[in-house]
Amino acid sequence: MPKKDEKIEYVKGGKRLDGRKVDELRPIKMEVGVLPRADGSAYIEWGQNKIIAGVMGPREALPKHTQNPYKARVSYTYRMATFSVPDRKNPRPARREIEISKVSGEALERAIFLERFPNTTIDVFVEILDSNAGTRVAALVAASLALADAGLPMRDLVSAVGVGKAGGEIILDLNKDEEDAPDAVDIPLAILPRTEEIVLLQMDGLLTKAEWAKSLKLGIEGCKQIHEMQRQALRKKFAEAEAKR
Amino acid sequence: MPKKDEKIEYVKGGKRLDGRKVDELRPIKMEVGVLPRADGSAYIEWGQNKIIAGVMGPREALPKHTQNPYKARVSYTYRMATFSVPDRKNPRPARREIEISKVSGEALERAIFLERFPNTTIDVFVEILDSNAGTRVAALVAASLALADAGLPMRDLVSAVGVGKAGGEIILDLNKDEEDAPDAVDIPLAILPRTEEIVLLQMDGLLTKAEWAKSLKLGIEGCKQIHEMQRQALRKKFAEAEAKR
Amino acid sequence: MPKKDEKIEYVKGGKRLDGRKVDELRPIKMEVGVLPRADGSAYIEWGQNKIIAGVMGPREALPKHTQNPYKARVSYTYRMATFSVPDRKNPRPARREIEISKVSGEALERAIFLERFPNTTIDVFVEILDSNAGTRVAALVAASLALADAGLPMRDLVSAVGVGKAGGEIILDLNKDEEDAPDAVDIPLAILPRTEEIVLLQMDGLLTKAEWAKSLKLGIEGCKQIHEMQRQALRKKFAEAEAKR
Amino acid sequence: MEDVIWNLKSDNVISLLKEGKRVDGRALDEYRPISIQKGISENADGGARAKIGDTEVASGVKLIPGTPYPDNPDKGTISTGAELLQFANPEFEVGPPREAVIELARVVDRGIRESKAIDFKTLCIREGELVWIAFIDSYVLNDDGNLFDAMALAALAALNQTKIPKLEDDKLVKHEYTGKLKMLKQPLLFTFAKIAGEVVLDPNFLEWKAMDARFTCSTADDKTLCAFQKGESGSFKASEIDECIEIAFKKGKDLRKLV
Amino acid sequence: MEDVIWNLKSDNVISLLKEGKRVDGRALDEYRPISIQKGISENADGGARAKIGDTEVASGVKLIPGTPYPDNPDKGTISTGAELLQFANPEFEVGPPREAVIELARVVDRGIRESKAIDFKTLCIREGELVWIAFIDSYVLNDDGNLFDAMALAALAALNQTKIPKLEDDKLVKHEYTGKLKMLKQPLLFTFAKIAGEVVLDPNFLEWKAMDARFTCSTADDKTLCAFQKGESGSFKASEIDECIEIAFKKGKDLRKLV
Amino acid sequence: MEDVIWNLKSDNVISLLKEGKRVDGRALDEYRPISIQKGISENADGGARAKIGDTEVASGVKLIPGTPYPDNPDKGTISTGAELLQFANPEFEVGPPREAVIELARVVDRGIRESKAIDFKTLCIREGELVWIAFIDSYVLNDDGNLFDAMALAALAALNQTKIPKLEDDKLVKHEYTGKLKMLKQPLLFTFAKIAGEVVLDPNFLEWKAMDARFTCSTADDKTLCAFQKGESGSFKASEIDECIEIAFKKGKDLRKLV
Repeated sequence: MPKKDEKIEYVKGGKRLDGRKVDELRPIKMEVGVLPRADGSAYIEWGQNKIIAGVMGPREALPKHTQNPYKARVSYTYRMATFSVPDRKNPRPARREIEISKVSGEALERAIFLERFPNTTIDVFVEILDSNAGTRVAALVAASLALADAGLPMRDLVSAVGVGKAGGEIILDLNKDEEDAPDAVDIPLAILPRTEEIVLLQMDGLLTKAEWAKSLKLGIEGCKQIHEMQRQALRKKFAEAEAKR
Repeated sequence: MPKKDEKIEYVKGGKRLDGRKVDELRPIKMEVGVLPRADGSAYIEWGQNKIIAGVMGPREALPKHTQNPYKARVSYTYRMATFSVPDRKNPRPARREIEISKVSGEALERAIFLERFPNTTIDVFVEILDSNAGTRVAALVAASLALADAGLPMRDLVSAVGVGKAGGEIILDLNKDEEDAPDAVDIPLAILPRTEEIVLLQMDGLLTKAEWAKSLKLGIEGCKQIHEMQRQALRKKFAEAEAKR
Repeated sequence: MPKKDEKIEYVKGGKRLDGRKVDELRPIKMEVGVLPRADGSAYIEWGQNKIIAGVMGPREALPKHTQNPYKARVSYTYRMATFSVPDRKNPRPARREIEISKVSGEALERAIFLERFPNTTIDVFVEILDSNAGTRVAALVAASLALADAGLPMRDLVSAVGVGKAGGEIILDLNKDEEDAPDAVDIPLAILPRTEEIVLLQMDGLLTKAEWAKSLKLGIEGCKQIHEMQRQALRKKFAEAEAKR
Repeated sequence: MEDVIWNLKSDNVISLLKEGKRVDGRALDEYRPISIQKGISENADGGARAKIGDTEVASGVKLIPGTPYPDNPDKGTISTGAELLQFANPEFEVGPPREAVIELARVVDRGIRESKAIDFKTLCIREGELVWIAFIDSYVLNDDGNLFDAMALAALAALNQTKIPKLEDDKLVKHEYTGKLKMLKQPLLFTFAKIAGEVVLDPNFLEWKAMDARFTCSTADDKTLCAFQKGESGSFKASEIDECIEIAFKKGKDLRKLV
Repeated sequence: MEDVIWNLKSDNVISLLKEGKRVDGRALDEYRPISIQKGISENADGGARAKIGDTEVASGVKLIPGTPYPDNPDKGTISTGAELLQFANPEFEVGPPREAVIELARVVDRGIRESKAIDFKTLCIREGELVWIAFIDSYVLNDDGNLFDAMALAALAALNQTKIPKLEDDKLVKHEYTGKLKMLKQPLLFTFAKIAGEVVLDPNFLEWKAMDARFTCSTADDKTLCAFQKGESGSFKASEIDECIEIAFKKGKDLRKLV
Repeated sequence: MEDVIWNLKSDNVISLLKEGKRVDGRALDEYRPISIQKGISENADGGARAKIGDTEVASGVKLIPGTPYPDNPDKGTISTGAELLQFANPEFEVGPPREAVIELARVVDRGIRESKAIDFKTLCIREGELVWIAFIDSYVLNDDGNLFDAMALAALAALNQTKIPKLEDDKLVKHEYTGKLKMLKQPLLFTFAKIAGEVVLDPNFLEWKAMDARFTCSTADDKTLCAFQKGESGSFKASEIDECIEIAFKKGKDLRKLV
């Protein structure tokens, strides 16, 4: 890990510290249908990140007063295993995890035809087993696959990626070293790829309007790459299921 | 702040350390109707104390098993802002706040015609923004105004004051320096002024029967001064409301 | 207390450190019917251990969703007073207390004709006032008496004892010094004496199969001694009750 | 349903009181029988069980070394806990109301603290660094009304026989003691219930359920008051408070002989 | 029942917006009246109340000495708390949803932290040993929508008048100060609601209930963005986000004069 | 309703067992297929996933420097946590029963601790001052019955590949290690269910729901017992316990080859 005050060139000769190009994703592996007891599930490895997602529902929302007679609600829980970070994480949910759970669940709601399942809850749970920057977007990608695996009718998949700035450069899919840059800006972004609607957007750090414009463009392209991988993972799953018949 | 062991004359030539007479209140300002969304509200400045009170209800008591078919229940919550005390207050409710909430709510119950609102709850909430001795009685005075502002039918207002001993003298409305006297006794007192019924009474410190008799007399006189100020504050509010019609 | 690393002979000339024989219980006193407001109760002194047990129920299980339409459930709570141990115990229930409560409640369930009381709960609560090894079995013995005192129809009493190893010897009813032996093994055991069914069995420490066989035999004999004392305590209570008529 | 039964029982308490009688036949200013049992736990530094009628409380004291408050570097302190065990009052199926137990603990605490029964300076081990904290924890075993006075009695009896543990290198040496905790006063609580206009001492459970208002008066000795607590939704007249104080002083003489 | 009423009210918000009008007559990019009151607590090191229309928040700052994080031995830090008082929104009978309050506090925190408005190195007392932690605690007094911007305003106003307490032997000397907290930037939040396809600035309570999606944009000064937060189950087009950013910069110039 | 379905399923489990058959065709003393995957997290000091049939648990170990207990100044220690993730058993809509998870963690803990698999003295960094605490945290990913044995397997596999982090000035140097954690024993759990009088090894989910009593036996090696735990409301005969112990020793030989 570079010291925060050191002068580092985060992009040199078109290459980043880990050898990637500015618009290049880390290696990604997706697998659909990994948990027998959940209604839908997926596993993702994205760089060092390792995440498992499960979906239960739609099922009756309880207690009763949480039921919405017009549509299903999505309850999203993002949790980090104690051993998934360099320092041991306290097992109690941190405020960071609670906020991420809230905005991620809201992002998924746009993708699902919730009005078809009044008074129900769709429970999405993601557990981070290993982490190195960008877990919330990777978790959202896995969760979206798990929803599709559960057979829920969806407007579109949710595709997500991190984008931002390090050492003055706008780059795709920052890793931990890049996130630790003194001028680092991190922008988690999630869209519905078909319409390019933005369903999750956060940002941390100092950014000009021009830098934002560049980041958004790069982010949307990244989401589309992710979307293609998601489709392949689902095709693979359904092909296997078909073969088993 | 005087050292606890120092010899201090708390009353000298008829004057207290802050210049008040033994039976003199600190400067007090009351305002009724300060919170648009509450059913009733009031703000009080009493010396350095700054307190805001809001009332919600009567409304259905929930969960159901807390309902009393014979009368409304009063739920009183006394809370201190973290920045309202010299040392930062832990945001979690302290045992002191819970006890004060209990006895203050019970004091208010006597003043309200609760039997007219079976199965309901009347929620009273007071937040201390700044403090310097005597917050529980100041809060009760503000809460009583907020109840009247909410239009609840009342037997009487609740008027309250602190009284007690410092440096051997029985004095009205102790401030923090006086409460820190080595022999200090603090007696929060609340009455219904019309009947002089005692609805709140606590005491801390060593006191003889004669001292208690003197304290009670002084306290009841203090409550009556407070009562007059409460009536003025309410008149002002209703005059303004009338003018707006 | 002997140092853990010291070489100690835990049994010497057939006698243990406190003078007992290997198969000898500490002094035990049982009293039935000690709490006027509980439905059944008992007090036990077992060596230094002092424990009070109370039973409430069968009564409607609440909240409703905890009701079992086929039988009563037993809710067992084992708690230690803060002053019952050498270091002050934190008043919050420890994980140890929660586990003991679970297995002890399960042990009692076998003894009661639960199917006669559908949808109800039988609440058993034991408080440890003083302790010195073997509190969970002593508590279970007291709880069993309290159940009988409450007049619950029972298959049998639950009788319990600790057995185990110290200094290479298999001994009955270990005290704290013996439990602190470097090679100590502690085996809490509870049976229904009539059928010798095992309803509680735990073990901690290294033990061979032969040692286990010896321990079990000694333990069952111990339980039967306890059972006789339980019967006497109940007879005494019922004789007194009869006399009062 | 249960409410209905309690209302009937309360009606009975009230109609008897109108004739000057209590449900259990006591005079209005009479305590139920009181007994105290000492030495309830060898692991406690002091302990006792107190009974007032069928109301029973067990109290234990543990002295633990700790750091003093910055503004009182030469003083130890006390910490007073209360718990109502589930079997003490089967009415509370999901536990007693938390605020009531907190009030109970705090009133007992103030009785001890404000009476200056313990000179907190004698609990100082090393100024600014190490002091004794006396944890006084009380468990209600059976609740037949008036937990306040019973808990104060049990706590005082426990304190009266509390020993000060031995320290070696600032760590407790188990089961060794250097002396006794010195008690300068014998503070007690006296609790009164106002029921349909009548004021009675030491309300039992039926009276407790029927009362409109409660007043507790703590005395440090035979002529000094040290704490008051008025509770519940009724009110007291000034003259009633004065009568309660008189009775508290009178009864205090008898009770102090017991602890 | 209540749902039905809210649906009717939301229908009204929407049908007016379709005609380009807001329920309270404002332009789509117009704030409600804003006012700030300073000095709300002498016990706070800094404090203020901010109102946006009827939405009102009180914020106070306390500087407390603490140990630095091992990886930032020469830096102090901030801790941002938020609470929605019960009377602020009587709808929440059993308290507001915890996640919503956590999100609120964290978005306000990021606005301050990420703007680098405070140079955390100036909060260092002794490297590796003692630093200032600025506790910024905000209480919502009245919730008429858009708590985000009102809390950011109150917090910034409180920080702008925060004094640094005096220390003696690493302990706080009460009511004495050595200087003022230095603010390098004036970070603010600007929150937009998307309702039936229209985007409005500073949604009031009716608009808040009717909105499909929410976007908050924090600016550090007149040309630098420092935090975004999109919320709720609706979505934004990229062009809508850009318009929000434009408006945020424009409005920032006026608001910064107030605090 | 759900109860009814489970009762029907349990009836099926029982009627098959009466004919000596299990619902999934296994012999009474047969394990489901077992597999172990190592290296599940680079941020963990050791980690593994274990599957028994469809039951799957992920365990990770973190070594953290801490202060030793006063009565064991030269010994480190372990802390064992367990969590049942929501998707592992959708039956538990509002989370699994807390006591069951605590029992699970404590039985796994005792298996490791009481077997003396780890010499806690080797976890001492500086006597009386600094020792290693090994946090072993396990997450149930899928619950198809018999979490005890699966969690013990995952935890042991994780410990077997745990590395000891490097310290500099008593602080962890990230991602650098000085050696491996030394395991002296290979403790495992063997869990049996008693169903309608029959005892089966490694109950699957259907059997778990149908069982009257449970017995878990932990062996430290091929001839030493190190922990027992009897659970649920049924009972065991002494002879049944002895048979379980025999089977545990027999199966242990195979399982120890896997981890």
